[in-house]
Amino acid sequence: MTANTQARHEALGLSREQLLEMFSYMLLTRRVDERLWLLQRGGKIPFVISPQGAEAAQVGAAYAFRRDHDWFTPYYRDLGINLVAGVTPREIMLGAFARSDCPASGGKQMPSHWGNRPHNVLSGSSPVTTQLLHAVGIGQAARMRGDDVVVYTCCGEGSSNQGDFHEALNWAGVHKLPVIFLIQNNQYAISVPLEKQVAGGSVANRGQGYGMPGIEVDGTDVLAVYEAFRAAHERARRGEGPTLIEAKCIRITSHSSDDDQRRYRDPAELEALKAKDPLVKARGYLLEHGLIDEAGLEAMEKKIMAMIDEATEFAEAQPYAKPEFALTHVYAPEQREG
Amino acid sequence: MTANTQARHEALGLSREQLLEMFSYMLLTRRVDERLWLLQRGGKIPFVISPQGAEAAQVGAAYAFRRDHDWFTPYYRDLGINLVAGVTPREIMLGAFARSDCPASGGKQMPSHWGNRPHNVLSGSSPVTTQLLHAVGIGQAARMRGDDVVVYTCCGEGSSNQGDFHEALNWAGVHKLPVIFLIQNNQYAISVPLEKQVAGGSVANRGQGYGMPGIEVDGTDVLAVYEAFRAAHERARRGEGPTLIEAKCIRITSHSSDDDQRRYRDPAELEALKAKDPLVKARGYLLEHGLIDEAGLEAMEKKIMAMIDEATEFAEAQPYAKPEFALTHVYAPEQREG
Amino acid sequence: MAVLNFVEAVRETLRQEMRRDRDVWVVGEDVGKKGGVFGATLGLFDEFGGERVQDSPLTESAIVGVGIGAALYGTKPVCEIQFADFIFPAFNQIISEAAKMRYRSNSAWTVPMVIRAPFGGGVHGGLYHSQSVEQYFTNTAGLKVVVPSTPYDVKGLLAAAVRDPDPVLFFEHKGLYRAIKGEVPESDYVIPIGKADMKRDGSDITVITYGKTVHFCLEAAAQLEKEGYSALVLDLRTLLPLDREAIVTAARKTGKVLIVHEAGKTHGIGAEVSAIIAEECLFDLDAPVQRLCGPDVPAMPYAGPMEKFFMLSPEKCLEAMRNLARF
Amino acid sequence: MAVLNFVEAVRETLRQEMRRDRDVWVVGEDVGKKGGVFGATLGLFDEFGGERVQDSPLTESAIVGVGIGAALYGTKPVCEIQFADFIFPAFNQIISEAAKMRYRSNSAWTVPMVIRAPFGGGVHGGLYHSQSVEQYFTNTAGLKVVVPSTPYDVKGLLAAAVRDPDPVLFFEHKGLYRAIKGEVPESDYVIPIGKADMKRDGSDITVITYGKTVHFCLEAAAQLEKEGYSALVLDLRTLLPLDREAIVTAARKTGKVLIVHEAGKTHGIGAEVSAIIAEECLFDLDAPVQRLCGPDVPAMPYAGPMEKFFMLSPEKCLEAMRNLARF
Ligand SMILES: Cc1ncc(C[n+]2csc(CCOP(=O)(O)OP(=O)(O)O)c2C)c(N)n1
Ligand SMILES: Cc1ncc(C[n+]2csc(CCOP(=O)(O)OP(=O)(O)O)c2C)c(N)n1
Ligand SMILES: [Mg+2]
Ligand SMILES: [Mg+2]
Repeated sequence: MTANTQARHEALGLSREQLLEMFSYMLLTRRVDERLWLLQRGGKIPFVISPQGAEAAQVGAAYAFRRDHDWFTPYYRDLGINLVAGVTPREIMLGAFARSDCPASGGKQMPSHWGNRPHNVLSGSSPVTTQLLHAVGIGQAARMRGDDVVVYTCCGEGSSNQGDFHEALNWAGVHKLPVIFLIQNNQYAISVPLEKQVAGGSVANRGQGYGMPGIEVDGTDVLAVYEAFRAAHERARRGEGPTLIEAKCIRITSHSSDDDQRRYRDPAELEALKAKDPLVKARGYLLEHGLIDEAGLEAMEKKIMAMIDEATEFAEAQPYAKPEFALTHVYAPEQREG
Repeated sequence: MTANTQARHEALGLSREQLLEMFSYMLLTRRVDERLWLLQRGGKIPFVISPQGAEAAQVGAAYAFRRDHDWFTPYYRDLGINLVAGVTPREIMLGAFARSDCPASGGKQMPSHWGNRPHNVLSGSSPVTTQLLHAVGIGQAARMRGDDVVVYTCCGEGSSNQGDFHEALNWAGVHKLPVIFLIQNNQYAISVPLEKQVAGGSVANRGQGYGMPGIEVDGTDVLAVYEAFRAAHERARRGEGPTLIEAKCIRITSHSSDDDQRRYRDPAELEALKAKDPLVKARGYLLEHGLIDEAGLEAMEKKIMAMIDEATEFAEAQPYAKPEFALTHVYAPEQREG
Repeated sequence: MAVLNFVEAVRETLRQEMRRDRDVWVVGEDVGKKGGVFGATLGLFDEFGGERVQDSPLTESAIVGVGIGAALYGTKPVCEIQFADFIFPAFNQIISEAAKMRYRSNSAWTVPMVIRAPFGGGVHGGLYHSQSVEQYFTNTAGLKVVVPSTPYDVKGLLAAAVRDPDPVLFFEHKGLYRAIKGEVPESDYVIPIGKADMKRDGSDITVITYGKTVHFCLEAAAQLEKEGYSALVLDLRTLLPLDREAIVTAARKTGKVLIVHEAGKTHGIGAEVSAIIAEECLFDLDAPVQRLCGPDVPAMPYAGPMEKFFMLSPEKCLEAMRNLARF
Repeated sequence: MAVLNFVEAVRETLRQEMRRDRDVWVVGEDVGKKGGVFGATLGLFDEFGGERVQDSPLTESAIVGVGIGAALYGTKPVCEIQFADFIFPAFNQIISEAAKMRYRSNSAWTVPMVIRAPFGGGVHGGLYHSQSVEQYFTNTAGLKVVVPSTPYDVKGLLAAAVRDPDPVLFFEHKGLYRAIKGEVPESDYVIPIGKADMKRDGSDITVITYGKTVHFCLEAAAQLEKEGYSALVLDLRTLLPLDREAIVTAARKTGKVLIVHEAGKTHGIGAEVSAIIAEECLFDLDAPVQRLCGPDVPAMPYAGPMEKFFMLSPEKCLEAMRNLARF
């Protein structure tokens, strides 16, 4: 079995170092988020929305893209995407504290609305699913310019029922654009369960209606996600067009810090999530295959926690934008005619 | 072959009388439309949008519904649906002439926007595809009331790419509502051909993504359409939910009287349409199976033309609504409190 | 007579209307077991079941479009849009369909539905959980647009909305949900849509407002009184159709008018109110018609200091009122 | 210098801009081989090919949403919405995304795109091919809204729109497309967005308008002159941002103001113009600020007599102008 499973990452062409890096991104994603909850519960920040349970999906996906070359139009849970794309914990914390230097919005937006120009990570809004069309537009423009660019975009399974999903997949399919659509299916849209959201129960199934592969993958298995994305990325670069990937994830936390999922989910259901935790799974794989030992994991934890401590302290110490900054960046500064 | 094909309508449980009635509705649809073009070319009415090439799809579909019991939210080409639902040529002509007595809108709307309360035919707008959601809402309300009602709704293949299509099919699928979605695929959305509209090339294929049958049918074959609709209607009444039916039709005329399709379609392509004319096909079937003879057809033509002449004259002689009627029906008349 | 907060008044009115009429039903995201993200439907799922308190897919165009169909069939849907900011995907259904159905069919087809949505800022919601959207709808005849400011008004106006034969947009300032309490009769009553309410009489200046800023202006008026000026505060309550008569009467009474709203100033509700006054009672005015509104920026920022800068307050209202009184 | 009609001016400007800048491209329904339902892109497909003159699927939210993405990447999409009435499915993309992108990202991300749409009535278009929709967008800071009235202005303003770093909605009155001809320099020029234009000077009354009614008012002004009154006609040209200075100057000049537009009166563009005047130059006025607008009904009816009743005309403008002059 060891030989067999060890073959998995090797068969995917991933070195030990790469796999450890993937894991450390997953862990970083989790630990940053846990810190955000602490800060929220402590009254230091007003809001958190969490990637917990989707770390494997996000890191596995992002790892298939070329940093600072490909483009990302992520959704609010995509902390892991941002980190792999090159956004730093400091930058995340600046956003959480809504500080002036936050590269996403200088405090104008809620946390997790992203935006990082140097890393080609688009600014997001709150109305769900609009970013899928932006991804298609980026793909279209890159194609026109002759650029070899692949675009990541994502939304939840609830959000995939919005009209913009349909229009985006159709357009991308018509033009065979280099866009990969990820649906992080965590079974809930706030309190509304999958069966009240998605007719037929599968988002992946909808892919073939747009003439593109619709692939379902275990979103708690980072290697499975990476594999699917690598194939989709290659397909996109070959000019064969878009792919729809549905990653079956879990939602460990409540929808956000404004929600209490115990109101609509059974204790037993919540308990059962623990067994599916993508971090537990990935950690098990690493240990099982002797890729790291407990001490190595400990060291990794330490490094990550130090980074988060530093980022938190740094960000908290930064100032807010001035109140009147609310009036800025409505239009480009006045230009001369012509 | 005769025995074989004769079996078709009989196997469907259709009597000779019923089949002749279906044909006469197809013929009526064609002849009313031809008259409208004449009136438009003669400067008597400003606008026509045409069902030519879709008569079999429309009559075959409508014939599976229960008149004055089931509900219809048709699209602009659905003259045949309206006629089978019970709307009279007089009423159609009143709409074409935008006369005050037009039951659809009293002249407020362009022709072919429909609306006939006694026959459960909904009023339509011009922005495409919105009516699919109304159909779903009707299905939902009927279900709540415990009414055994099935709803017809329709749009073109181009319009099926609108977000509202996706939201409607998904909602109907989630609740297994008694709605039948017809896509009249005539290969064009004004000038834009199927391959630039529909990724993957098939609307029917999208059905299974919503957990419902997606059925493709020859829309120039009235019996094939009727068969598909009858099955879908039964399915709906059994509580098994919605069906998506894509009828492959042809568009014989330009998109509307404002369009000239010679600008974007080859002469050869236009010439080839003649062989697919649903009326020629149906007429051939009737003659081949000895269900009617030339004299019978002649008599049918005469009767229809007389009806159309009468309707045209009648409608033309009716007055317009008064100019100030433009101010009416904005809100319900003032009510007493409570 | 019970003392309810604003959101409780919404909930109890929905309950009353659903008990009164079997055809009334509620549909929206998370309205079921969760009881809505603000608790506006809490407990209704238990009382009326999942069909009449229906969790919808995450699709606003469908919430409204399905609502329209259901209203056409004869039921009375009360659609909830989770945040007013998310009403735009449903814009086409509201403007092209709900607003025009009666007109285009000469009342053969009508859309008696209610669309409820929480709006407004000051709750750390950032750009997309703080917007005022009423001004996107008020230029569309065929719709009615209601914005209550007190629990008492919520009940009377929401009951009226549910019973109205036309589509009503019912916008609830989320900053009032828990902040404002008031007496609400248990008896069944309605407040007619289209009537403004003088929340305070006065003789020196007239303040015309609606929604949360009604409370700011009342607070400011109380302070201003101590300073020797008397302010009339008119709560518009309905923004479409506007109560022209009440506006003109209130403007004439003092000759000095300040219009206050949280939404951006330019092309906002205040513009029409001002234009009505400029049209009808120009020669009764002793001062230019003033507007105190949100700044003309795309939406409200999230960070505390910028949010505060954006929001109106009793202090900002007082200052503008004082300046006008002294004019 | 060539004499072009209105729609030719649109087309030639698109051609000029596409020749000037390889990143400019056109996308919309039927813009390719067919050349658009009004011919605004006729011939461009042949010159620039199907990628830069791209027939889109029948999906307005995507036309705008894809345009936004393409603009973010650095290209310059000019999106055509076939009729302004069909812009509502794209409303969310316009209001939530295009308008707010620069603001929310502090200009890290910007959306330099143009959305063109034919609007207006009087062409037997019925409810859904006649609407004026400009007032749905003018309360959203972050957008620019332009409505030209002459071929000369079309060229200068459309060129400015294409080169503008922010999203511009460019509304063309379809009733002008073939009805209005004018001299259009072949040279490259732009007219700054945000500047009104005095189309006629005058001293007795001020008429403020835009779009097709500019021509009605000019015709009426010529007639009024014969009757001994001199009318100033100000063409707003840009509705967001409004040219406050030009409005105030024009209002002060005569002290009598009539605002004219085809769109419905209540909560329309004229409301803001009137409010600006009531705010800035109340004491310069000799008459109430008047508005002559379309009726407050959901949309324009189809049948000839009702359509005519709805539409403004030189005669209706003349009557209102004469009444004001005599006030
Ligand atoms: C258009 C729109 N409607 C409603 C909301 C409120 N909302 C935010 S997240 C959410 C649920 C999303 O569920 P899903 O797409 O499954 O993503 P998940 O949060 O589960 O990852 C809702 C309803 C929104 N942001 N945008
Ligand atoms: C939302 C919207 N956008 C654009 C139009 C203009 N328009 C009317 S019909 C049509 C083409 C429709 O094509 P299809 O759906 O294939 O139906 P067909 O006319 O071919 O039957 C277009 C673009 C419209 N009516 N509504
Ligand atoms: Mg989810
Ligand atoms: Mg078609």
